[in-house]
Amino acid sequence: MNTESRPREPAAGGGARDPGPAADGPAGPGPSARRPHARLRRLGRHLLLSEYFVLYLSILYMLALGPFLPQLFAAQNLADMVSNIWPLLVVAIGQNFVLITAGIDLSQTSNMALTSVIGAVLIVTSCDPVLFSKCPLWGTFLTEHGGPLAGMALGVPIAILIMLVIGSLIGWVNGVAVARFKMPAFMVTLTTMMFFSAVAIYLPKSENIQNLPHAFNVLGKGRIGPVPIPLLVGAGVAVGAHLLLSRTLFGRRLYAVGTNPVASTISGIPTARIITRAYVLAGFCAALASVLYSARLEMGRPTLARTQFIDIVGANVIAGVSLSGGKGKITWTLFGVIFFVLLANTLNLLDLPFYSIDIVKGLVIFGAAFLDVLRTRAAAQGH
Amino acid sequence: MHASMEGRGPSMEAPEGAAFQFLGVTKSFFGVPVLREVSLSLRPGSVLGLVGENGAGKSTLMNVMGGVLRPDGGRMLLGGTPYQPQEPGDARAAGIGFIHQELNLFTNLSVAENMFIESFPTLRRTPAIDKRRMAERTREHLAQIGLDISPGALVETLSPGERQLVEIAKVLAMQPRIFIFDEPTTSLTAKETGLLFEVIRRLRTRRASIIYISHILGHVAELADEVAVLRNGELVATGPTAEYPVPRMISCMVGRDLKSIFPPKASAPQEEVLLRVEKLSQPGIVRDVDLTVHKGEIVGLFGLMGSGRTELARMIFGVDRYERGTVRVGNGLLPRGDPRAAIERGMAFVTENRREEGLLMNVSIADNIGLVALPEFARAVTGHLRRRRLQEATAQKAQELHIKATSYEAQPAKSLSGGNQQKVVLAKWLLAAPRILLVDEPTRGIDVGAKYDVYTIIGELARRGSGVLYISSELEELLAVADRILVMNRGELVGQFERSEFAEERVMRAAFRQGDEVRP
Amino acid sequence: MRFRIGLLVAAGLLAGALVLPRPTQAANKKLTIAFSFQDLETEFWVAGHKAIAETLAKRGFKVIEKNCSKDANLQLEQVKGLLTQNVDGVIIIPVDGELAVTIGKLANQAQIPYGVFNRPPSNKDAKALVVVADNRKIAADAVDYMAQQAKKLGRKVTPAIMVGDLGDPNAVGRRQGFYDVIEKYPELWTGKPIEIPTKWDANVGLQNLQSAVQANPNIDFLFTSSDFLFPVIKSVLAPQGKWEKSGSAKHVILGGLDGDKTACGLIRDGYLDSTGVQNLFAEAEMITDAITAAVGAGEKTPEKWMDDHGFALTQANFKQRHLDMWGCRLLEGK
Amino acid sequence: MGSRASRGILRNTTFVLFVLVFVVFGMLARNFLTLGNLQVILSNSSYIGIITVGMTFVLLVGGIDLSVGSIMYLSAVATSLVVNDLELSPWLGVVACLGVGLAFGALNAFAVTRLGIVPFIATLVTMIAGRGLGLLVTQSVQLDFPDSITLLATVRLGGVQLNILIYALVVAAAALFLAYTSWGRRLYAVGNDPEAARKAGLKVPRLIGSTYVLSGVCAALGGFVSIAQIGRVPAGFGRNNEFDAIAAAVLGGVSLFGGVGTVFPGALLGTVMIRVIQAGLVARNIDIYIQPIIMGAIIFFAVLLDALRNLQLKKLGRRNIMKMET
Repeated sequence: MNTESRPREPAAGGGARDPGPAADGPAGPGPSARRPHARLRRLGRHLLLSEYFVLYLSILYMLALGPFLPQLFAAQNLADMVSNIWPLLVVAIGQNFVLITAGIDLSQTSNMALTSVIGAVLIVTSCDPVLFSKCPLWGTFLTEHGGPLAGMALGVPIAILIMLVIGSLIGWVNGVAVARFKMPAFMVTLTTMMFFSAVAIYLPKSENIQNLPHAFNVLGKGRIGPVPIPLLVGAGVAVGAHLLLSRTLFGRRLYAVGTNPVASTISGIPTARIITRAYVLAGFCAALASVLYSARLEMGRPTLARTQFIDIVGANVIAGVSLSGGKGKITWTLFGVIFFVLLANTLNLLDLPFYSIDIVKGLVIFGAAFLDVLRTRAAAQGH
Repeated sequence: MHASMEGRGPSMEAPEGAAFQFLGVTKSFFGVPVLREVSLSLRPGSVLGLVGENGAGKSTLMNVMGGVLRPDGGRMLLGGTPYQPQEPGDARAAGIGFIHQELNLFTNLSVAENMFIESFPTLRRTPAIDKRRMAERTREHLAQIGLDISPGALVETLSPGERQLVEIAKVLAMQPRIFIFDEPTTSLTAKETGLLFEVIRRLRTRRASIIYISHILGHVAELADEVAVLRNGELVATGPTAEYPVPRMISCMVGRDLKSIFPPKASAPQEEVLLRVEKLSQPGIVRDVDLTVHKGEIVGLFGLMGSGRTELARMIFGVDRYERGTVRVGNGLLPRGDPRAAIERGMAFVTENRREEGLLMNVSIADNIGLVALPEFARAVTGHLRRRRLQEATAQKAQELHIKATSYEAQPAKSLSGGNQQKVVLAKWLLAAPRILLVDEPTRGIDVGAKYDVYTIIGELARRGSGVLYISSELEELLAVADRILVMNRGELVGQFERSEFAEERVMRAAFRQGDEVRP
Repeated sequence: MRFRIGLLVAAGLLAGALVLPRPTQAANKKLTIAFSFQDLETEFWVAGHKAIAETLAKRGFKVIEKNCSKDANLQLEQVKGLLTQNVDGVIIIPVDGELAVTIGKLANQAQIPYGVFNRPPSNKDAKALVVVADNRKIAADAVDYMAQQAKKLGRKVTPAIMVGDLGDPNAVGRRQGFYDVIEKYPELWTGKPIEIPTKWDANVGLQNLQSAVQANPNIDFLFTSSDFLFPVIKSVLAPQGKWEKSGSAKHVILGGLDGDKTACGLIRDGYLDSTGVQNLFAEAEMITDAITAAVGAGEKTPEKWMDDHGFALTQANFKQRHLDMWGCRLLEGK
Repeated sequence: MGSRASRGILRNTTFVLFVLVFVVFGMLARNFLTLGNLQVILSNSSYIGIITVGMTFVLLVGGIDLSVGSIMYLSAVATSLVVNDLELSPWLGVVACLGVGLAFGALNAFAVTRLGIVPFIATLVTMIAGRGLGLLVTQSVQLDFPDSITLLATVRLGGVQLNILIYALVVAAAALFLAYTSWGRRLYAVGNDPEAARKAGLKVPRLIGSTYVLSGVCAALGGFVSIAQIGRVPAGFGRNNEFDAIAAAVLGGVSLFGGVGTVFPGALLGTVMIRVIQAGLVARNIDIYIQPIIMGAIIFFAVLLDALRNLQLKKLGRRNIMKMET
């Protein structure tokens, strides 16, 4: 969806201004190079224009806060912060695929909630009749002795597999609606969001599902050797996604479709299929993130991630992923997520009255967004 | 007409009452000079044909005049008084009407609204738009250029030609004294072009001054009183049209004597049939079309704008669906509405508009060229791309077709001139080594040099044994490149001419049979 | 130029954002209690939050407050953060009972005394000081009184309930309490109760209540899952001439839960029959006492379960008990 | 001709669907197809409807405004300051309310048009920080409004509730503005192609900016209407209303890509349709766990139907490229 009113293509597009008909030489005034402190400015420009801008920004922010917040660098806190990155990263990466196609997926949150509930229902080891006897699954799927896969040898992996499949299916529904029936992505995913969130609450009649097997919970904070499992998952997804986008046929075609669907179709790209896949990936990632969140919370939650949409899209957009399609990299998403997590963490450590937290958060996001605009302009001049 | 040319020949004084004068105008981007001391003056009641290759500086000069760009040096005089536009508005106010090459119409608004978007007529003492008055005035303006469409019609429902004429009417409505026409005929039918020329002549008789820019030199010769030729930002020649027949214009433009506009014909048709279309029909668009393309043959498809030729190509290639009929490649039946099937069978389709359907404007040249053949560079299961090979292949193609760019990897397609953009589109398809090539107006709006290259590329492809269906509304180019010409009119094939029977007027007559396309 | 100005502006903004907060460590060696609560969007939570924060402050604690605005994951991350600031104690109003357990385990690991306010942990896996009110029971009490009133009418009544956000355990518990009573007196009702979703949003409540009344004009037994909806109810019933004191023929038997100011006023004036009350201030006292004691005694993982049985303030017992209701105390400024 | 007839139907699917939904629920639920109920539905559509009108303007120029919910809250806070704390007349309250809406709308406009921040982020910031600002003032204590405000909701002119009249007024004004003034038509132009608009010498930033200001004012007004109805403003007031508004507008045929859509009938129908569905579900007394599921499904199919219709229209449109139906 094009919500941009500034000249369409930022930095990477090269030249924020269209050179126009049969470009008689590039348009736009040259960079103002005739100024003092040229070297300093060049350094500034370099930092500003670099791919890693948002990362630099985060580091700067962290250093700037250091003196106020010694505990920011406490080993435990750093560990927590890092552990908070991965689930968000996974779901945000999913969103990135969709954003590249100039779409948007609001249903990721309810996707996470539903898969969380379903996964939990399958493996829960025991549940209280008082709470669950009224819920539609009682007797068939749920009993005092838990769900169908409870205590089974491969119960947990199977359950996770099912979660991922269902997540992907939800994505597929979105994808088909958008790609085949040409429905506006925003509306499609808004309605599926309402729908599946309602289903997630309906199945367990609002109850959280606790008593999940340790084999599952361990995914939330367990380690393999020194490495936390969520880190492995998150990093794995990130690397995979990065390769998928930058090194494969699908990746190239995804960008093409996001840039110009008509030209792509005529060039023999299966536009509809590519778009559908993007949504499937978004669904898959949501489900995977749901595994991580559910595990760390040690329960299936019908309201999981209810308020998270803003962070998911925000993290992407702040890092320069364009809502009008064709632009987006996994590294950007990573930096955006780091930025948001860092922001949340510092706001949490700072002893602020609750209302000023929102104000500060707003200001920081604003600052970051504005710097991004400046870099777009600078880049435009530079071209 | 007088024009001064620094350093070349005796510089003459600009005459009294020159409508407009450039005096030593210079302009450069990033230190690269685009206009070098251009001095030129325009007489009232005359048409000046401004020609030159893409990148010669025509548009820059006109943008300076139109207030879009500011000159680095030199002066401009409007009717003898200094003229320094700060923005397009100033030029408009000063009575300079600029008809841009690309359309600036709002497709979701009506014709009338587009004409008055800058200053709507309102009911007295209210902010409300006076729709009736607006409609009346619109009708008048449209009548001036003989365009008979309802002022209330949404622009998105108009044909390209009609849109172009609306754009022109819009400028006429401002009643300027000086007109700039930048490639006005690219999307006009022959009939509409005729109308436009009448309008221009009428303007001339009303003492208006016209600058007419076009790559169709025939038109310039037909219309202009004087010609001025730009090359690399310099005014290299100027004088009465009589002294500048088309060949001389060309040699001035390219700076050397081009043997001719067209390369010698290299290909010759063979027996084997590559493409066979039978009884292709889609109500309201085409009816019972039969055609074949042989190995090594270039089949010209001539027809006026709106005759259904573009639609036909789109259906053959599978972009649009059709109700009845069959398309065979070799002897395999081609499924309907599936471009990918067509491509897998070795078909390629160069569409008529590069911007919307041909290129990914913000994407690099290399990636554009790689787009179609991409699967060939991907490993089977993983889809992992062999990027080095891809890079080499695209670069090679780009060089083969002489695409002028600083970096194929970094430079986005939109930064190229029209001609080079068209070459990128061709390169994209050639990389997939097509056996059947559908080309729709491949030389529209590109300069003579680039045209020559395009003809050569297509001819070479045919010589190597591919078949080409070449759609064009420029008959002379078909006569030059085609082995056979099919004529289309109102969705039907109405004539076929072997190379032996090529003759301009016969083909034309066929094309105009039953008059031009009807408009309700 | 513009570039440079912009840079300054942006830098300024960031700086501003950073300077705004004051460093925590500046505070002296007071004992600190971290307090994470679920949200402040209803009078009830505001009062609860206020009660605890103030009592703690009164006892010379430094209080670090965190609002997680109903986000379970955020609350988890917040408490994690708080624990790393090695505070002396943690009190939370958990988003729900299950989360209370998950967080409790962390607090136990960190060897920091842990208190849970108002919502029962779903099991005893974590050692905690717990003060809870049983929404279901309290709701049942209130609705039961309404039922008694209905009996006196000697006719069947048409019951309706305004349900809260189904993602919120309070809403669910209160709904269950309502149905407990419905099932208790099957003969009393004209039919299955009319359910009116509110999502804890006054506008949604208003719209759906109007639609419900429109479809069933004869609703005469209405329970709202939270007192904050009474103005909405009034604005719907009044135009229909149904906003009448109890005793009048057109009176709609009315019940609520929370026990806020408005409810107190309405019972006093006779519009409201009963409202379920959690003894908020008592709860606040209990939890702060407990945590103070634990911190004082240097206990790391104290464990204690304290019930607030709550009660229903009704037309009948208003005189005797209204001062046990926090809303009335606020109303009378005590 | 057949195609023309079918096109006639297709062009009005939104309306057809609307009537369909209405009738179906009319048959399913008691006292649904009554004048009284119609009034209830309109009166309940009014506040979100007014906000949707503002949102429609923003969407028309290809923007988005996530901040309307927070603006509602802020302007409510301002009103309360005036009527509760300063104890001034409710009319000054209204002025303050709209003033705040205008101010924050202008803030969005500035961020989007002058600073060039993406609307999504710019309004997101206003949404987050704005809510914080409101809470800073209220300490999240809920605001109660005096009868002088709440009585406005009970006012009836010619038997019609005031808020319905206000809604009707806003819709009428906006519709006329869009259809018959230069400014209105130019908004469509900008939404269709900002670049061309700039070339045509239109003041694009001002045009775009104006829509955010309008949206802000509409949000404030809508907020006020709802305050008058409910008489009390908790800290969560207006939250998520941005999505309701966008959904209503898009359901009414307003495109998120700009340049396409109308306030009347479009946005109006969209708003009321959602309201009708919700009301119908309640009136039918469907299990509240199921209600949102059905709600989601119905809207989904409404959008699907609309999409299919567009595809169909394209086909029909293609037929007359040649203008030679025979």
